[in-house]
Amino acid sequence: MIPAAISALLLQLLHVALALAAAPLLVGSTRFAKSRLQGRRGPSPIQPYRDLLRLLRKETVLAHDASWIFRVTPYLVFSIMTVAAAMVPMFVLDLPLARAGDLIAIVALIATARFFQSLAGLDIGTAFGGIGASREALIGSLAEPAVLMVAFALALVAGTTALPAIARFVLSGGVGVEVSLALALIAFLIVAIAENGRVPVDNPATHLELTMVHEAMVLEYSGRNLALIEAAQMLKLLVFISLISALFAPWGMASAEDGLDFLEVLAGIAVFGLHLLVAAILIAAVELAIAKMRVFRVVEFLGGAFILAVLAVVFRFVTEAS
Amino acid sequence: MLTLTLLGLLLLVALGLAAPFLRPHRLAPRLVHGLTGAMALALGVAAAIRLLAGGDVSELDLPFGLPWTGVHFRLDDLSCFFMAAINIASPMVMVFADGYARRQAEPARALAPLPVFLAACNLVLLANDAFVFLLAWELMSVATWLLVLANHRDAESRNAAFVYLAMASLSLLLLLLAFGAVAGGDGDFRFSAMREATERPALATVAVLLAMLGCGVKAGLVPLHIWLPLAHPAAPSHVSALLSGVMVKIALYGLARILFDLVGPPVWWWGVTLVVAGALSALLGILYALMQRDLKRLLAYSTIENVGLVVFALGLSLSFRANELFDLSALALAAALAHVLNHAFFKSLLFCGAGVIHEATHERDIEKLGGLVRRMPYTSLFMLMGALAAAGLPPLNGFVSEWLILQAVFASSSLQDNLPRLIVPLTGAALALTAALAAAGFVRAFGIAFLGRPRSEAAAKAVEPTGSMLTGLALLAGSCLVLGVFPVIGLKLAESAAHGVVGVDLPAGAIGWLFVSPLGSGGAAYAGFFVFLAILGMALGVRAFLGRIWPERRRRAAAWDCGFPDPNPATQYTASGYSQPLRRVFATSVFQARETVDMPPPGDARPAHLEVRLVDPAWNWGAEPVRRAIEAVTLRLNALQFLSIRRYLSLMFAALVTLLLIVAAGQQ
Amino acid sequence: MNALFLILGIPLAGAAVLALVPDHRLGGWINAGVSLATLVASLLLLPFEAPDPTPFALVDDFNIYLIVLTSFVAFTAAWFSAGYIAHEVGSGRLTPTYLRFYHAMYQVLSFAMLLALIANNIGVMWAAIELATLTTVVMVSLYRSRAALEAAWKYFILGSVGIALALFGTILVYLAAQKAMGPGMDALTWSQLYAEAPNFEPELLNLAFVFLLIGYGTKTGLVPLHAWLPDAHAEGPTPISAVLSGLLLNVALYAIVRFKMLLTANGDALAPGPLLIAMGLASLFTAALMLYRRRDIKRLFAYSSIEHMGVITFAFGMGGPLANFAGLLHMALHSLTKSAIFYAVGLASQARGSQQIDQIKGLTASHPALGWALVAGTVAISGLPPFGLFMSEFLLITSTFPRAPILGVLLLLGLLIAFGGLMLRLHGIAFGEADGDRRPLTGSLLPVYAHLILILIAGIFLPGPLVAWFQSVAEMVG
Amino acid sequence: MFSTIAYDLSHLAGATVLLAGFVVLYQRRLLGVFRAFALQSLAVAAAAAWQAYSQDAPHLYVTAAIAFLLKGIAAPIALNWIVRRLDIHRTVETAVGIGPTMLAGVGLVVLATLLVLPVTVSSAALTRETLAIALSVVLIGFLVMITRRNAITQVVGFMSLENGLVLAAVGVKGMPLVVEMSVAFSLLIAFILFGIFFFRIRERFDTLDLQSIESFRGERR
Repeated sequence: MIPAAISALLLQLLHVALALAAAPLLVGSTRFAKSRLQGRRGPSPIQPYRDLLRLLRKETVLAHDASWIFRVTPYLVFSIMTVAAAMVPMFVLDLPLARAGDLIAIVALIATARFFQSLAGLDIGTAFGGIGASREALIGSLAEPAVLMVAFALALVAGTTALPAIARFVLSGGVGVEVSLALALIAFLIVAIAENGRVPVDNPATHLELTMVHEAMVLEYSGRNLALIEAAQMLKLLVFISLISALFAPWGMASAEDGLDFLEVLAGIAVFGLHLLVAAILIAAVELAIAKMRVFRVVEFLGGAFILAVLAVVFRFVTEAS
Repeated sequence: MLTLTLLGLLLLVALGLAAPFLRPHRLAPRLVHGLTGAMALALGVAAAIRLLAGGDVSELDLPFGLPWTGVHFRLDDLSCFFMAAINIASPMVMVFADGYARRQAEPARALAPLPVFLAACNLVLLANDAFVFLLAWELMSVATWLLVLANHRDAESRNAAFVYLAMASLSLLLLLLAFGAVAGGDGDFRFSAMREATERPALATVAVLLAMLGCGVKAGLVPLHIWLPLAHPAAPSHVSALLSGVMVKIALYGLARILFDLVGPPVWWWGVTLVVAGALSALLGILYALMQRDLKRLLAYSTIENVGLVVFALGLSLSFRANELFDLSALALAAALAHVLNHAFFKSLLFCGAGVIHEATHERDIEKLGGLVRRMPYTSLFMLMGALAAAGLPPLNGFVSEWLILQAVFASSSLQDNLPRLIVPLTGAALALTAALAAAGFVRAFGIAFLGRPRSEAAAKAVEPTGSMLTGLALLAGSCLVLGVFPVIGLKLAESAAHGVVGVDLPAGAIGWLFVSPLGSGGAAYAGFFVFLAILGMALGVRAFLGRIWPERRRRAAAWDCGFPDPNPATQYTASGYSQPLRRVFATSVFQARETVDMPPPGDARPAHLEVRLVDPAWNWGAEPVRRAIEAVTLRLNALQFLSIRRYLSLMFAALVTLLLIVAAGQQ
Repeated sequence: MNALFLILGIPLAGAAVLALVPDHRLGGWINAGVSLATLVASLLLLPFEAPDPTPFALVDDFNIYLIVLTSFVAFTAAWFSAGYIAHEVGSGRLTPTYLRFYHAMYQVLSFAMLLALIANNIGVMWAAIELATLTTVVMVSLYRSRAALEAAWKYFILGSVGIALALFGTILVYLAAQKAMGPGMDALTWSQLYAEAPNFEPELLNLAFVFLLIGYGTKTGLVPLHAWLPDAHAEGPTPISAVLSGLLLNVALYAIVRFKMLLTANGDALAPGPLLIAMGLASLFTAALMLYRRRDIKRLFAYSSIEHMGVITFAFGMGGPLANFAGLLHMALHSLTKSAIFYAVGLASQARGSQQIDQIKGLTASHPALGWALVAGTVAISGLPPFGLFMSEFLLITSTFPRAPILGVLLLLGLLIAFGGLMLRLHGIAFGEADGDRRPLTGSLLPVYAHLILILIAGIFLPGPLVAWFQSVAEMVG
Repeated sequence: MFSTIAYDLSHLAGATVLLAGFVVLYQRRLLGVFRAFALQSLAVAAAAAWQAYSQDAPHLYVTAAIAFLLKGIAAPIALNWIVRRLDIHRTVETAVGIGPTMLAGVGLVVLATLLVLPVTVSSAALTRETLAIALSVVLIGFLVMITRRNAITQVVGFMSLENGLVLAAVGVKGMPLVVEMSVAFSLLIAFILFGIFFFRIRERFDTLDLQSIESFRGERR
């Protein structure tokens, strides 16, 4: 039998590798599902891999004014996202890095990534980068409190913000059906949409710069830098979906406490894949159903999320008080 | 230890008194800054060691001051912690000052008060009776006042200094009342007596409120903060650094000392008041910072934000204490103290950086900067770290303490009183909003000031500073990183101080070299070192890996900008443009932000013009009316100066008759 | 006892001599010398075991420190004036003849003040204070400018009325005492009065106190009786302004407090506290608000004197060991500080050729030593540490608030307003660009520094005997 | 034994003083004012003399003499002379109408009596009434000072105030230093008259005040 430490390390590596591998597939399958729902054939789910590879091989064109910050950002953002992904349980509960930070830390890491991307957007000194950065700031600053309130609600339920612990708690069925959890879930979904720049907040496929948020920030990127940024973006989507699954539907996750059962891990991976598939289809469906909204509508949208999260907390207090 | 410390402070004062006479000498600034820094370092390190070694409380009474009580000094864990917190950052600022101060117009004016200021701040920490405490407290204000007056020739800083001094003495008088109320009529001003007092005087409640106000003024709590955004920009940058890094901390110490130590067991509303006030300050502070164009003023408002965070945590700790949840109280207190420490470092860094920029460009308006990252790479790197820390992002130190504070918030569900139980989470949400806005704000500050293309001649010609200025920045930035990657360093100090106050330890292994898990293992944890390592390793690894397979081909070209690149730097996004959405969402109601757009009709050559007007409510509804009232009253009263003798006689007569009537009434 | 004769004799002799000395420089130095001799004589009192009071002189814990203080400040003022006045002649504002007169009068003034302090007889005290008033009136009119004459005249008229009322009060005291003590000198003698006070006629005592308060209050410059004070300070020669603020006000206040002691000693009389508190607060607030619109630097500090007299009166009105202690301490320190400030102000107005604040602007830039001395003085006078007045204000506020919260808050408010006004003007005086003419410093700064050092020491450490005196007096004042 | 007569006589003198005070208050012409004042001073002198006799305190005769010579005779003459020299016009300028002033005077007398009432009689014979009268005279003198615009009239007011003082002083049994005080006061009054003449204050203290001086103050807003 393999000693625990080594196995944990291996597991972590596997986890990261899987995350990296799954992220483009997730996006690809989302697009695929979307086009199918629209009645088009659409690109195959593995199209994103091809894009990334092509971008990686291309030469990178830097603006004259691009500074070291502009060049460092893609690597930073990508690695930050990877680390974040590595901290979220996907198919196994306890990973070494899962203890390196709780929900808040992950949110903060994502914020750091946003920080650098906004800087990169401002770096060249073009108007569009600025637009993107400032809108991103708006969305981020509205999304974060909502996430925090969600975290709060979860902390109230599970008594901690450590992901594995919350997942365990939910698994143990200690919750049953909770009003507050439901509210929190909705809030979190909204935030996830906003954070990943999906419709209706932002349109990843748009080509009209004035409506861009995220795309406007990375407008100046090309070649491998762009590839890294794109990859980071895909990872971000993955992270959020896996967060949702870990926090609200952590079923079938393998627990590494009592040694490692290979089958359990496999099962976990399978379940996780299933989750991703469902998520992809749902996102596609939502994006078809709704139209993109004006930037200042986003405020109300995210404000709604925040209110829901607050309600979740308050309800929790009520249920406790009774 | 205590005696030595006092001697050290005496030395500092002597240095300050000697400074004017050294002034003619070329090396005087270096000497003064060097000695001050060395002394501060010694004090700070000694305090830290004593704190970690867990030395016991030492007291000292001397036959000075109030004749019948004398003066009392005391060195306990709390004062030790603050001594470490304020004294370890300041030597680095001194290093910076060595290069920076000599470029000022009149360096000598800041030279003499500087050591005295530091001495006074430390003396506040040592005070063990109301007299010494307030004496040191006000001495600190006087020194600060002189420091702010360092460039007294421009009216703005004179005004700032005046407002500062007025507010400072307001805080002094409030504290006088507070201590008077605690000490009671017979006037036993010894802290020990206040501690041991079993039955509280009737006015004790008022005293608490007065103390909150008094310290709040000095700490810059909204709405008592009006002096802060005036004084910080007006002062030379190393002074601003000290103001934010040291003086404000002393005010927080005063708050902690009085509320946790002197006025007996807390009542539930104390904590709630502080929590609300703190959250309010944090939110409004950062919102206002987000709207500023003056870099140092922006930083000043961010100081208000951080003070708000600390006060919030203190209030949380008090609420826990009121519910006898001592371990949680210790956690919150530790979080607050940790943030005090971290803020001292990153805010000093930022202010010093602002000083560097001002030296290089003579600009404080970020709209006129830009492109500095290419002119001054090192400065921009350090400032970037400072910005990350101030934005509370991992892996820097700002994040750790804010994270701890949030952990304390999450634990608030175990409070018994219902009001705090509902208020704390809501204010916690405000805190989250604050954190997000802080990130946005510092993206804006750094991005507009350092990135893009230079927006003015001065910015285009800026040059990297050399020598001690850069060294100072490097030291500060380095410590920000270290404290972020190995939070244990700061947290151990904070923990033992909290233990000294609350009397409980954090759960075993809560603070390890690698993991910080304040609620015990299994609870939420954060491992700054791992995160940092992972990110760095990943980034480098990816870079190396990609470079290995597909060697990078890079080409410089004009910016793409959707095919319409415009060389004119004026087309860049501006700071006000950046914050416009946030302004529309948040600031319209709070600051009555008004935008007036002047768009010339087609064919008209004159440029379009956008003007944004903001008001600080505290100023408009607090200070301004007072000023007007005084103006009006004095105008009326001044007539007294110009009456005729007969009228003056009539006044006398009226006084006489009134008194006679009073007596007559009294006798009937 | 012979120490007392020296204290009173030396100034008189000095006055006679000075009236004969033609050369004004020499006169100035003789003047300083005589004052120094007086100071030494008064120091002879210090190894002090209370001599039993004679019908003529009384020395107790209360006035001994005032005597020493008075002779000290009189000395430093004379020292300062020696340099200052000479320059006034140089600049042609004064003629040597006037100066001879001035020096003689100076000694008469210090004699009068010391007599008022030492006298054991309320009649003699009254006469001494009248003498002091008349001399200062003459001094104020020294420059013979219309402003000076007008100030002197105002001072004279208000002062005379005050004197008259004070005399009436004195008569009433005698009347009140007479019931218990029968006719004769005893009923005017402090030491006897205290012994017999409980048996006095309370109603007459009340009546007397009102007149005394108004009468001597006019000298103290309590609002609304203060009108003469600012102009007298502003238009007279600076050394006299220093003596006025530093000493004469104290002497008048001393008289009031003495009479208050009588009332406290007599149980049935009306409590004088409220009256004092009311007048104190009135003075504090009015003066504080008047500070804001001053343009003349000497008038500015004159108003600050009124403010401080108000604070001290308030303190004695509050009563109780702490407040009285604070009041006594404040009396001493205020006279030291304010006289130092006036020396500095005099030098400043000579160095910048004007008394107008906007002409003096930027003093620390043009004359650092002088400018910073003035700043230090103002910082001290506004009760900031490390100077002594911080201690007295600390004691006053902390002891007032628990006993009478409303009064405490009022006091705080007044102090805050005053602080703001003074500091606002100080910024105008000491800082900013120093345009306007700058001439070399005329007089010596040593007196200023001497005073500053004294109050600095007082802020950190009070000598034991002083404390003992204050405490016992605080007991007596009640 | 003749305490009643003593009482009546001193009372009579006191009443005259008070009455004269009212006349001063009432007079519209300067010369009339002077005369009234002279009368008051003479009454004071009489009172002093009588006290000197009844208390057989000879030094009071000096007081009486001073009152008689200086204030009864010298001062009015001096005043007349000044009025002529500075040709001050002869009618009294009142700041407040005569009627209200009289009312105020009466009010002051009431106040004075009210104040002195509770004083126990036993203290010393005849003091209470004298005291009441003296107090009213003082207050009325003060009232004259503040309701008249002429410098001259104000001086007269001051002097009659001082008459009240003397009245009180002599009224009290065995009051020492009375002489010295009256001397000191004559000094004061001499000063004032001298000052009036020296400064050529024709009409009112006010002229010396605002209108012509403010330019020197540098304090005008």
